Amino acid sequence: MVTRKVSVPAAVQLEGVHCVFGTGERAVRAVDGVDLAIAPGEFFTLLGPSGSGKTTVLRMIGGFTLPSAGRLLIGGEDVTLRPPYARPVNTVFQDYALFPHMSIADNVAYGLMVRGVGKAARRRQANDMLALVQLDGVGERRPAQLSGGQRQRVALARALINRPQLLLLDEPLGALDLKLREQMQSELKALQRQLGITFVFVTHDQHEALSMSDRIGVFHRGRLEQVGTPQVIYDRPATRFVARFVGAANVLDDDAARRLTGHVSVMLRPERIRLGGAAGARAGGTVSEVQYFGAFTRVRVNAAGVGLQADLPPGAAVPEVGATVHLHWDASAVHALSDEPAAAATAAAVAAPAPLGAAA
Amino acid sequence: MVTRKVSVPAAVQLEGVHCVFGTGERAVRAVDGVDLAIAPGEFFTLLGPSGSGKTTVLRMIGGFTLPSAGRLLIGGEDVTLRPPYARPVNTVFQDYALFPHMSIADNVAYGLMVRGVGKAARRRQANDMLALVQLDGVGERRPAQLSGGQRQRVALARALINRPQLLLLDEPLGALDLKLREQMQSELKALQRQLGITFVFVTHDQHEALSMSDRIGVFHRGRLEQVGTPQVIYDRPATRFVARFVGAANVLDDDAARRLTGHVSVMLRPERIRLGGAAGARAGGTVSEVQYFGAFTRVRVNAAGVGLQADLPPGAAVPEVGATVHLHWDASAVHALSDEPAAAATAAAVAAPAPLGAAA
Amino acid sequence: MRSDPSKAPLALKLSAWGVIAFLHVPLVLIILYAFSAEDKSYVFPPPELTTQWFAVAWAREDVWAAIRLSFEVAAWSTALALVLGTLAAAALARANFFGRDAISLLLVLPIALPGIITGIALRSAYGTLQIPFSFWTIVVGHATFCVVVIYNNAVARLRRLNPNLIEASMDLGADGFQTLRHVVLPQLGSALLAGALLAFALSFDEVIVTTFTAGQQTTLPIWMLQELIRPRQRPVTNVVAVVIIALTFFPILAAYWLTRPTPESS
Amino acid sequence: MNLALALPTPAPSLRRRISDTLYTRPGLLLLALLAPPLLWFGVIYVGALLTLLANAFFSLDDFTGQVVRELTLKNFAELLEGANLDVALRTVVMASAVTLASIVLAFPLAYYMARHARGATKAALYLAVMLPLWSSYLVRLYAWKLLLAKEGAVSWLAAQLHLTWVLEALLGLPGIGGQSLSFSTLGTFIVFVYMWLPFMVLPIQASIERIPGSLIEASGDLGAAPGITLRRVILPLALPGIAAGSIFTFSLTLGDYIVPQVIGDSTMYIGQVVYLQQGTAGNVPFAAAFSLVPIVVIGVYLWFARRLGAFDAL
Amino acid sequence: QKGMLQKLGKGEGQVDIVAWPGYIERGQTDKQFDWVTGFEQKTGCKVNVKTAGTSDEMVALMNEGGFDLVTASGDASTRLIRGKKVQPINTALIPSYKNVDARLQKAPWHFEGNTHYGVPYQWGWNVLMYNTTVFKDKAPTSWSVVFEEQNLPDGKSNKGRVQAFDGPIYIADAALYLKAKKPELGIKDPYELTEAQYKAALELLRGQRKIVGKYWHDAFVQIDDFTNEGVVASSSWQFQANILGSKKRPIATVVPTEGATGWADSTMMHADAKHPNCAYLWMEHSLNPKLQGDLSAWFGSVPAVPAACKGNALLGDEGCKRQGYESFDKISFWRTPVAQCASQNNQCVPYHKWVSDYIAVLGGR
Ligand SMILES: Nc1ncnc2c1ncn2[C@@H]1O[C@H](COP(=O)(O)OP(=O)(O)OP(=O)(O)O)[C@@H](O)[C@H]1O
Ligand SMILES: Nc1ncnc2c1ncn2[C@@H]1O[C@H](COP(=O)(O)OP(=O)(O)OP(=O)(O)O)[C@@H](O)[C@H]1O
Ligand SMILES: [Mg+2]
Ligand SMILES: [Mg+2]
Repeated sequence: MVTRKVSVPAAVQLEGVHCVFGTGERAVRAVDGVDLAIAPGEFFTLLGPSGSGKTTVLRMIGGFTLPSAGRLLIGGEDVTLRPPYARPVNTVFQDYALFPHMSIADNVAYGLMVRGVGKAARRRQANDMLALVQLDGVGERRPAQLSGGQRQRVALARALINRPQLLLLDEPLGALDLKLREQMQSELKALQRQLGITFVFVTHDQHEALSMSDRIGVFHRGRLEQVGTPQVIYDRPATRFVARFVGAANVLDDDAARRLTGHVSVMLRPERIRLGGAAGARAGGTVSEVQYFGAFTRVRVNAAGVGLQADLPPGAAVPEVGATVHLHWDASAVHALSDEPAAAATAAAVAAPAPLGAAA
Repeated sequence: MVTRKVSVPAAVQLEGVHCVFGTGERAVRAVDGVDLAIAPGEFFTLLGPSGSGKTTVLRMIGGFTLPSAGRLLIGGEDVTLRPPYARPVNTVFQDYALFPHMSIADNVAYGLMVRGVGKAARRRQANDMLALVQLDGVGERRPAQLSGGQRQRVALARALINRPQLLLLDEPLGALDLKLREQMQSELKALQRQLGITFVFVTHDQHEALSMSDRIGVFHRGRLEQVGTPQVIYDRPATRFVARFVGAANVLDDDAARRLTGHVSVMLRPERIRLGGAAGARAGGTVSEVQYFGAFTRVRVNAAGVGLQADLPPGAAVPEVGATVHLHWDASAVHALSDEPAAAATAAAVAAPAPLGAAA
Repeated sequence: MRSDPSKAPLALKLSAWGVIAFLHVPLVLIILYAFSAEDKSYVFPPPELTTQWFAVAWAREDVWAAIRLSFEVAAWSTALALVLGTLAAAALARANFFGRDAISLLLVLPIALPGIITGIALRSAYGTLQIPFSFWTIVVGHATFCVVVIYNNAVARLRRLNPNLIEASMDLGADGFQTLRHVVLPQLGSALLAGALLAFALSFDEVIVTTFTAGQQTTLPIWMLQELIRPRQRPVTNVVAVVIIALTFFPILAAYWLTRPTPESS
Repeated sequence: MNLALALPTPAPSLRRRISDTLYTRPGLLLLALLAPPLLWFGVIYVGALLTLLANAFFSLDDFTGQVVRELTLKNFAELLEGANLDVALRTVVMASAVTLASIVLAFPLAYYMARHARGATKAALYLAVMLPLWSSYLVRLYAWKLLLAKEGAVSWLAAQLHLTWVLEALLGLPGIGGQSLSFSTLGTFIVFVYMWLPFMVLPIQASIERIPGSLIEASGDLGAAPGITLRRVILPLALPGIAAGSIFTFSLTLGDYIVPQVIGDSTMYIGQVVYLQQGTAGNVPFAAAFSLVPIVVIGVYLWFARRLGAFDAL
Repeated sequence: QKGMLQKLGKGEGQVDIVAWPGYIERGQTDKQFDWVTGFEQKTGCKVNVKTAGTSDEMVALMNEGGFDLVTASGDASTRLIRGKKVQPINTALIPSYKNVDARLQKAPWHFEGNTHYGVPYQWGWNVLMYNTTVFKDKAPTSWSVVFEEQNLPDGKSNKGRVQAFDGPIYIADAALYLKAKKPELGIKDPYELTEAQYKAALELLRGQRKIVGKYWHDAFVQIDDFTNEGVVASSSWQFQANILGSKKRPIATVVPTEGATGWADSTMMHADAKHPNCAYLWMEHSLNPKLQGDLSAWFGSVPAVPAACKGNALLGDEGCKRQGYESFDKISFWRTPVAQCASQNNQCVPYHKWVSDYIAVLGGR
């Protein structure tokens, strides 16, 4: 589901949207010129490091923050200045924002109540919604009496009962622990497919983004660095920043890159590197560190001054630290990065390794 | 560094330790009979889901919580009832717990100050410690002026300045974002190797546990479910719970297990399953879901009523949903699980998949 | 920047500032009449203005004596309340034991029950035990209702105080007393100071309980009462009130900054 | 650097031993902390209240004004006389009215302070609310007498604005009107509201401040216009603060004897009667009996307020 | 007499006095009116004054203790004597006692059981104060202007424009008015009322409640009320009239035909006085004609020492007469109502009833 020029209006469209907090010296450009169109029915993820502007974009779509400049359309209608309660959009907040003084059923039925739906109808629909998120029977409890995962589902039911065109989710799984999170990821994705609602999903977890999304927009310092399907983002990152932020990556520049690959600036995923014999090896070096991760083993190799990491599959022979190894990869595994100095500088700042023990 | 009977006393030894909070009806058995010996110089990780008792064990070692029953020895000395300030142990708290009203240097020197070390000596040692954790020059700042990663290092320096026999770390990296966390993992591990201090490390992140530890103790409902090296825990989990909690796992029981593997209860890691031709296939079925994770692609296959997941390496051909595929694995990849009904029941409760959309 | 949803609607703004105005009209009047040339009964608007009353007030010994007494009473009451309130807060902040609610109710009672009850109860107790009125009979009354102010401030701060800080301190080798001195008190300091300022203010302006426990001593509010009922130089009371307002301006501001919830973490 | 070397542990001092004891026996620590405040409140305060209660069962020699220490229920019988019931009822009605009015006035201000004002404005508002509390209560009260007098500032202003007829209409209201604002129950009410308003603003402000912003956004997100959000989300969540504030306004009105003596129509309130009986008439036993009225009223009120969570919002 | 001081010793350095406001002046308000400083210098006894606004308050203060002297009115003095809160006075130690007005020397409010319990200080009556602009030249002659609803000479109703005293003793004023207005009730003494007479007085007061906006409680508040609340007539003291007069307000006073209640104050000594010598020195000083004359001019009262009426610059020679020196017999002096009363066969309504009933009247009941 790639961006395409279609006659149906985009579910959401941002045109040159900026958002600046504060004024003068201390102004923060939280969102710095974003153009984006999300198709109806799409599961679109905003991915990026902390402070990159993801939440701010979501809040502008929801109407909680007004853009400093630019236009915002939902379903083709300009809603730039509409208050939240007049937008066909609902939100699942990161902290769920359940009303602590109301029962679960009343929380779920809130959207109906404020629209003046009668009590009986409210009750019935709320129960249906709770059933949909597999929470039958907790309607009379208070939010404080539910576990984190259950609250998350209530927040979802409360948003969905309004049948929004668009559901916004701000790191909805951030507070859950790993296993519960994996389970909720499947459930959310299944639900989205079933209902056909457009989801705009915020996360800083790359695994989550890759496995759930139709498309991902990678944010960096208030700008959209790249928009694409998970495959495109992972395999063909546009910039060094995207390459390093999504997944583990060997990013090589200048000399090293030219020497090993013939390009100026490249990315090579560690799982694409194999160990093998000297014959046909693309590079060779000594093992500096071996880390066991269960599903794979990461080996750091110092190849003539260039640090490369290779992820070995289970069952592969793992070399000792200090051993000499030969590295192999397919030419197709090497992805040339566009030359974008600003982004490169940033990427370096984010991931520059400085092993803590080395100094003493 | 496996448990061994040695003449040097264990760095920490827990003997039949219990911890019960509250009384009567509402009593919570947070720790329910733990025996454990950690060798000097070991990097030992307590791994387990939320609420399994990891923090409680750590707090008992630190002296913040007194055991309800059992004995606790540090370096061979019984310290069961000693207050924290009289134990040769220091702690790095999850939220760092830096004193907000003191400068960084004063924070680091705190342990020396309360022991009556003179001002000049304190200052000198604090500076050395800050240098050790690569934070020269921030001594005059306040904790609020540091970033998360910097605070984490200060907390470490503050604990280490007391030269503890034992350093306790309660999810010290939990508050950091992914990239910073990976960096700090390397640094911490390097530091531990350099100093040779025993580390007792709490986490619920399996990757962290697998990649950093000498040994891992897996907690479940206040009990130690398995203790072993990362390889043992990942490749030869003792129980269904451990198999499912650490990494992704296909856990098969009874009929299905017997049919496919000849054992009663087995575990098969998804990355050990390959797709291939019909010839020599161990099982076959239709693809029910395909999830892209970048470094691999997870394929769920419905093999005659048994759900199996296989992780395909990058470059492998990925089947469509609904396609018929044949699954291959080596006999060595199948790990028989011990028959432990209690644990099995639990494991099922934790990970039972119940796709959310299915009901409606 | 366009209008922000976080901006207040005009009606809200107007009513908020309207209430503020309501709170301040009498203060304006007090200031105005500190300069009134009339000395016994006031008429509005004042016929003439003069600054003579400041000099007069300065020269009047009874004002100074009353201020001194009030100051001492407030200082002692605050000090006592600091000790009692902090101890109670330390005990009740986190602990959960039987009777906890009863104790917190008991602490709230002196401020929840009308002052006249506290006053008359203390007075009848003094009477029954034949305790003659003295400086301390006032202080006891004031300290009793000041405790809750300190307690509330301290308990709120203690609940916000990261318990790990105390544990971290003990972990680093500090015993209970060292932890108290180096960690708990510095953390509590600003809350206690703010509570103390409020307690001081309450005591300094208290008239109802004082009426019953002062005997023939004249605290500043009692002096005001006598002055107002039987005025000799009525503007002098206004002058004193104005001076007190001016002097208390900064302590209130300090209390606000000290207790303001900060986003600070760690 | 050999970090594995343990630092020398200091020799156990007395301080350490006490610390050790208290650490291993938390009950003892609790006792040590609680003893002084409990002694103070248990002995001095509760003791005084009990003396007062005991006094309520004595009587007064009519002629000499001396307390006769013989147990009698005569005071309580007297309490039930019409005039005394009137006083009690009048006071409770006044306290309730004052409390309601304070809530109505305080809420918008508190809301504005908590959710909109920032930085310097917020500090200024806080200061503005606190400032009246610091300027003598009595001086403010007499300032009101001047404001409300027939020939005072309010009338003067009304005349300037040609609104005298509004004032007259208000004063013409039966029951609360009177000769002038300062001679009417309406005046008493205004001054009470003025006096206790800051005690209402601050707790409400604190409780609104504690409402997470996301709840208010969630309400808007779900389609609630601001008015509905106010009624359905903010008000219920600010209730503990309102209840806490109302403890102050209610109790302060219930016990005050100075305001109605200076402003009003000379009808009496509980505080005045207690003061009069105790101080002027020297009838301590009857005063004691009468003071049980506010104690009971407040007791009931506190019981309600506690269920609303007011104690955590004080 | 037992318990009486027989010989004057050395002064204790201070004396604590409960007094009516304005009774003991040291020139704080007006330099001319100072009768304390000289005494302090002469005797070395520092004078501490606690003012009390009502007789009841004075009794309460004396019961509480800690004072040497009190300037008690007749309605308080009897209670103090019977409550044993004051001690007998040895007039031999007060040389000026012989100069006291003969009508007061053995007045019942301080002389009981052949024993002196106090030294007469001043006396006066509760006048009718009125606004001369409203009443023009037709000065009111009856208390009815404050008791009954009627139109005043300016053509407007008296409703809301008159005041009454905020104290139970005011019931006696009502009784005094009824004594003349309704002779059939047979009121002999306004402080000795049978149940029926008392009821009639209360009834009158209930009617008055409807025309009184606010009762006056202390002198200065009443001054304010006459200044800016539109009050035009009320029972009052000469004191208020004097101050208002000095402010050039159109105020005058009159004693209506029904007569008036009044007060006669005596300086009495606490049973447990800590400074008896200074107390005796003060009592002697209090009878000094200069003091008596000054005080009389200041307060609008009548001196207890006739000599004070002559040659006092502040009072003027007409002063005593103006303040009612010759009307002694028309005045019903304040006394405490008791059940055992001579004029009505010991069937009178006692004071404690007056207190609660007056509260009820103010409450509109
Ligand atoms: N109300 C605000 N006032 C001032 N600055 C703000 C405000 N909200 C956000 N910012 C700033 O704008 C930038 C973007 O913030 P935003 O919350 O959108 O980031 P994010 O990508 O959601 O990060 P995170 O993953 O930490 O939630 C940050 O620098 C943040 O500090
Ligand atoms: N002070 C306490 N009072 C009552 N129950 C407690 C207390 N501390 C912990 N518990 C309970 O004991 C159990 C174990 O808690 P613990 O904090 O040790 O878990 P954990 O493994 O550290 O979990 P997490 O990963 O969430 O930190 C939980 O059920 C918890 O609710
Ligand atoms: Mg965010
Ligand atoms: Mg934990």
